[in-house]
Amino acid sequence: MPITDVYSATTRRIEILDKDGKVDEALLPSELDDATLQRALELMMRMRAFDEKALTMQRQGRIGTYGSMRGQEAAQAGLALAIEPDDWLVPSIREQGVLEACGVPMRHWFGFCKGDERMAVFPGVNALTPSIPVGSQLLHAAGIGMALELRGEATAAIGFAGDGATSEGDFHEALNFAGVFNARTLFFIQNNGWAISVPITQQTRSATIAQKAHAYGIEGVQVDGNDVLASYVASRDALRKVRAGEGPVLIEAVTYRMESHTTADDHTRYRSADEVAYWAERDPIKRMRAYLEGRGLWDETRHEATLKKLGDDVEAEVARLEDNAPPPPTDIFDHMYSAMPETLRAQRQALLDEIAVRGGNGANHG
Amino acid sequence: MPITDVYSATTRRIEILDKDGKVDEALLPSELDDATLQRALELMMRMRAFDEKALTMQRQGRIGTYGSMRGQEAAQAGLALAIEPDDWLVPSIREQGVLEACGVPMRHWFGFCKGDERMAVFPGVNALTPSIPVGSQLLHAAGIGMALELRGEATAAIGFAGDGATSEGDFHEALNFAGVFNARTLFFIQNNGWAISVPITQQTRSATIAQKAHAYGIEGVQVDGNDVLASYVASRDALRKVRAGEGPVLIEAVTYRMESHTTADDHTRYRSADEVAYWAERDPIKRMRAYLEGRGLWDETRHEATLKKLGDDVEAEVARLEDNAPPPPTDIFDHMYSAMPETLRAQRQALLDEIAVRGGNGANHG
Amino acid sequence: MAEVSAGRTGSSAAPRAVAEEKRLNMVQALNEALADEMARDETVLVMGEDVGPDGGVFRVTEGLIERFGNKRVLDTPLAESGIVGSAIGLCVGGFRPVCEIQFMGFIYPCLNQLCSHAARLRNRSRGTFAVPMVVRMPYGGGIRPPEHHSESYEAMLANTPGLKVVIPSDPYEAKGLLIASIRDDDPVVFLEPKRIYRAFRQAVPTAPYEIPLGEARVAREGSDVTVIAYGAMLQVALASAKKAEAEGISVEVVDLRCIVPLDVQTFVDSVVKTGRAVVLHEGPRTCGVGAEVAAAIGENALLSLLAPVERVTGFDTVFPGALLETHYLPHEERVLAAIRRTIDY
Amino acid sequence: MAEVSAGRTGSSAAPRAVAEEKRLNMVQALNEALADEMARDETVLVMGEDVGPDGGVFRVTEGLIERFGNKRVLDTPLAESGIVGSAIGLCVGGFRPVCEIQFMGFIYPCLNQLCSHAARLRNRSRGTFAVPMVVRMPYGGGIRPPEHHSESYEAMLANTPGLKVVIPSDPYEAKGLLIASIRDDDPVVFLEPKRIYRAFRQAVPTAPYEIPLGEARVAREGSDVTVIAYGAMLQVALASAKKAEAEGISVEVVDLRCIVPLDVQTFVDSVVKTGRAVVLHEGPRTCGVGAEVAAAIGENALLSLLAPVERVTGFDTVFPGALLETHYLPHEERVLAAIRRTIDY
Ligand SMILES: Cc1ncc(C[n+]2csc(CCOP(=O)(O)OP(=O)(O)O)c2C)c(N)n1
Ligand SMILES: Cc1ncc(C[n+]2csc(CCOP(=O)(O)OP(=O)(O)O)c2C)c(N)n1
Ligand SMILES: [Mg+2]
Ligand SMILES: [Mg+2]
Repeated sequence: MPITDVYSATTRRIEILDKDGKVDEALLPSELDDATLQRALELMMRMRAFDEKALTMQRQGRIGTYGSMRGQEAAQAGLALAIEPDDWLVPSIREQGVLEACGVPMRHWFGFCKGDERMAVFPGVNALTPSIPVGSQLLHAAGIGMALELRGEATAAIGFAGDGATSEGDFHEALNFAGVFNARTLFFIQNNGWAISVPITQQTRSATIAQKAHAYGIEGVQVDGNDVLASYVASRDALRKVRAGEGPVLIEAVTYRMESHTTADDHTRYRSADEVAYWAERDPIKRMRAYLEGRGLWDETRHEATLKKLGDDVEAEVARLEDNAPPPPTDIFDHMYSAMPETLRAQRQALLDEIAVRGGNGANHG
Repeated sequence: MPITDVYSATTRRIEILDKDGKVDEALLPSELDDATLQRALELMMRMRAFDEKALTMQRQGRIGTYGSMRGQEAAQAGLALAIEPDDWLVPSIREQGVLEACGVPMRHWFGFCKGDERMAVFPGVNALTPSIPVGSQLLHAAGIGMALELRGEATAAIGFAGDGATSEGDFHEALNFAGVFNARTLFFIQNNGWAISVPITQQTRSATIAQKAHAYGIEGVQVDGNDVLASYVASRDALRKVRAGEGPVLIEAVTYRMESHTTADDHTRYRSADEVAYWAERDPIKRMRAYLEGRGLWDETRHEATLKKLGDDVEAEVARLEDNAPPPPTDIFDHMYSAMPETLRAQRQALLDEIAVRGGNGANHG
Repeated sequence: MAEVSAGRTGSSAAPRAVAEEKRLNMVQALNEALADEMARDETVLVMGEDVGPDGGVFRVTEGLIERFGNKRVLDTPLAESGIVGSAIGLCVGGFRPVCEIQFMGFIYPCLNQLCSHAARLRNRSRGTFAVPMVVRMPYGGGIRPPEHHSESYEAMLANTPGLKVVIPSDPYEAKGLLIASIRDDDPVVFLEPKRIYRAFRQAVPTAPYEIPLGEARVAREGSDVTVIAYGAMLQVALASAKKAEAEGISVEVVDLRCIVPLDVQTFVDSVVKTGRAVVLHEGPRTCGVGAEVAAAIGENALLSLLAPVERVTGFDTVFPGALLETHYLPHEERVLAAIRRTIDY
Repeated sequence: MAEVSAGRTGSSAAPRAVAEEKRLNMVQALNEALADEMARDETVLVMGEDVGPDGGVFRVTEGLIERFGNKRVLDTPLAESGIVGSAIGLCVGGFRPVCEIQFMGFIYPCLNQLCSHAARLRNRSRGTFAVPMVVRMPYGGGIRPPEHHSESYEAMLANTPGLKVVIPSDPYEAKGLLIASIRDDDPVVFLEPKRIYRAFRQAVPTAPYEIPLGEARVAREGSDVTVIAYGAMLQVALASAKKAEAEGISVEVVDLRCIVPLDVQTFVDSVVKTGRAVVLHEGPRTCGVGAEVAAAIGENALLSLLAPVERVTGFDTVFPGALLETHYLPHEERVLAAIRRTIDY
């Protein structure tokens, strides 16, 4: 047989909850009891409340550049429902939602956006600091997954990235290392259609991101990223497999970035209002609410009460954020090395001397 | 349809000439007339003759480190038969065969292995200098292919790499760029089973390299790389497509590195004699000779005559190589910039002064 | 070439030629340089992340894709090695790409292509292949952004033979130096001080002009001490010089313009005259450009030195988050203190 | 710790402690250091290209996979960013990886992971996460290999805050410095002068010992001029010193051992004593380590200087092909000429 098929493969897409709130009952996981379904919606509403507050605060100059996650709540909440406390999270810069759902107080994210480096450390979870060089963090997730595999721990490392990040060499090396070393790693890619101003169609010629898994001999699956149930099911299955040491998995959650890339960006320069409107109709919160209302698990009263409570929670976080004293200038030096080298100590002292001469209390010079 | 296939694909493998010299007649291209078939064998024998000479010369200290291509002649000769004079070649360090077949005098390759940088420029072909940082050259091939596409030239850029190189981030970025910009580029990967001491099974978890094309939405095909006819057919089809601007192609030629990685390596440290013997049976020259003998296109007399002629050609090249005067020391400086900066001119002068003090003629100090 | 002969070339502070001028900020001056060169030479391409309809995150490429089309302005995938590596291929294929890297903090992924290939291809091929590429990028601090958006990595590039490293200090310089860089047949890394992208406007000739690469300039004359700076720090140097004047100290300011080729003569001549030197940059101190300048002064003007060369630089730390940025960045007071130390020595 | 107290620590040239010793070359000393640490601490891993059954292309990891198994010695895919990036994850996951990069010429692909992450994670996380990683690699010239196999890029690493950069100059140093590097809680780039991997043997204690990072040593005492060197160049410095002695010039030689942390005090003390300095390295001159050393001498010992600090370094060129290598590499005659210039000034 001189012309043979040496490889053949398919890539699946999972959808459970459609844009109008109708569910494919056959696929609805039985473990999702009423309370959990309600929690799924609440998690998403909570993400949105914090997101809206962050946008406001940025406009008021109370935090710095902020990247909104509006539109991506289902992808992140669905995953969060499948995460175990020991799992490792390796975020990039749009994973505030999943961190929040895992219990990270959002003042930490806000503080990170203020440029307060003390706050980029997340209490109560196994999470790395957010990684800004696009794609690079996926190798850390691969490495943590290798560590878990070497020790045989039934835990997963979850590496996050966007569609644009899949173009970086590190995406490739991370998935390849994970494959070769059977890392206990889930690569969770939120394909929100855009990398700043570059649409996914100019980012890669492949029809999906999920199919990139074929290059590494690992499993890849696509989900409707605006469907919290699909995201949950795909994440649950993937994490089970990953934790059992049965190989890394790539999930592509197809979603949409409703806002500009960050508050420094203006998305109207490069994309159409029609496109944004198309996705607004597919809003993850709206459809889940419709579904729950149809099942009698949600109503206007409950909705308002939830919003009220969220508003209070958000304000409480902001208050705690703004109570923080600014970091001391010496913070620049004090965490560079396990023990401070002499040359650095001299530089630190010079700064302190300079501040003293200014009659300073450490405040900025102007 | 909540679980759907969003992607499905297969990867083909082409074999025409089997290890015993039997051909699948249905696949034998009609344009391969008797003379061309004979030429295919001659090209491979020529590669081997030069390769053997290089190994000898290295042992004698007449050239430096040398990487043998023994075993990979069919992959390279098959491709060479499909290359047009305008096509661009972007080699790594094991493509001496294809360069030779395209008319590059082998003293250039030998000179390159001597560390004579003047010789790493290849006359008579559109070829870049060999690239040593593994994988990096594939981006140059992508870029040349982008240039050809931008100008609409019916020419191909051919980027070469080994199996190990497919792990580098640049492999990924090159194929992705080529896909997005519809570069007129053929990526020709010789999977010779080993990257120094690392076998392909530890290099990637994917079953083939050809299937990595799925990650980029481009065509990928595998060939028996020890089958000169399969390599030719796959290359011909791919190059036609590439030159016509119908998209980049990835070819994986599955072959075997019969010798150590380079003369600095000892392959017995990490692989079995059995494995080498297995592949010796699949020798590309042996099988083509058997096929041509079966068709009455080759016999012992012709074989001996060919070997004799090759021996003469090889010696003539070596003689011309060794006639070369060594490069002048100023060669270190003279090609760094289009115009020499003052600081560099001073360094150059300092070297000349130093040589003059030594009473020197530019010979090394010791 | 029908061009104005540019005013402030070389180390002379010659009066600017009278020609049609517009008041532009640095972003506009750079944009004009790109547009002029693209219009003049159709092999000039612009490529990078978000350089198309978005016009670059700082708008330096604004309007170019509309004017020159998407075969001259390439929005690339998000991959810096891909950008520079494919641009090398484009050079071999006959183009002169001007690549944008979104921030200097993101150059590491392209360093293999930049340093192992772009910087070397001419030498490796004994002059057969040139790499007439410009790699533009915003660098340096001052805008309080997140991590990796404020870095100054010029020293590492200066330690890489085969590259040129150009850093303009005002809009006029920016246009002339960028045009010269695009026309240069070697790979040029062009660092744009983002902090002064829009800080002020300046009269800039509308016609194209070149400022030759490798010629520093005396940006201010003085007699007691020489401050050597470049990029955004030049403005800090000039402001410090003014303050010093009030204290009776006459400061000469040298704008290096290029780190490679480094015009040693101009700053050495100045130090021979003044006897004192302060070198100023944002990047970390150890093995920074300040070390090279100080070493070159020591080699060429030791006997003229009345005080040690002072280095006012970034600390040997990560560039800090927004809340501590002003402590990190060299500022007027810090430069002034160094000037005083050279006087009081 | 039941260890010999190592002989030549710090800047003192104290006699070596009497202990069990073997005569080892540098490859053997490094191999012993790796084996000792792997045996002592099971979180220590070795990873890289060809470090398994092949034992590394220079055989530094020979025998380790046989002894510790393939869960402690990881032959990785051919991807330098992958090696260092996944090693960061392994650190977070509780391991102490010792990565091998096959040649320093191939570090560019891993610089983003090394400089943007390994060097910064402690600072970024305010001490929550450490990166106790060693990245070993052969560096420098002298073996006439193909392009990219002879580079000395240490200056660029020294300009990167958060890394330590360690370079041993003989087998004894190699073992003690590598053990200290492995035990260090910060990311250490460990540069191995491949030219002297097997050049000579030396008595090396069989028991593990640490040479503290950040302490230079006086490798030879002298009174007329100080030569500051490291790695393979230390042997060149010592040989030049001997030749100078024959001419009546007494040369002190300082072995930096670490580029970061840089022990300024030790070489400044020496220059204050001798009044003259030559700094010696293989890497390119501009913004090289020599610039930093010369600048530091100028800052701290200006009034002691009887002559400009001489820099004997690689040229600002690509490291040439085998046929021209000896012209490029600093050699005894060149160092001697520089020594004479400082005397004749
Ligand atoms: C290596 C690197 N290059 C460029 C940037 C600038 N940048 C930040 S986010 C971004 C786009 C990321 O797109 P994507 O991966 O799709 O994630 P999204 O922002 O859509 O969540 C770019 C180009 C960066 N941070 N790092
Ligand atoms: C970036 C980089 N890393 C490491 C090396 C050292 N090296 C040279 S060839 C090689 C193996 C290459 O394997 P493969 O790609 O399969 O090509 P082959 O040698 O088998 O033809 C390695 C590791 C290199 N040249 N460049
Ligand atoms: Mg995106
Ligand atoms: Mg191979």
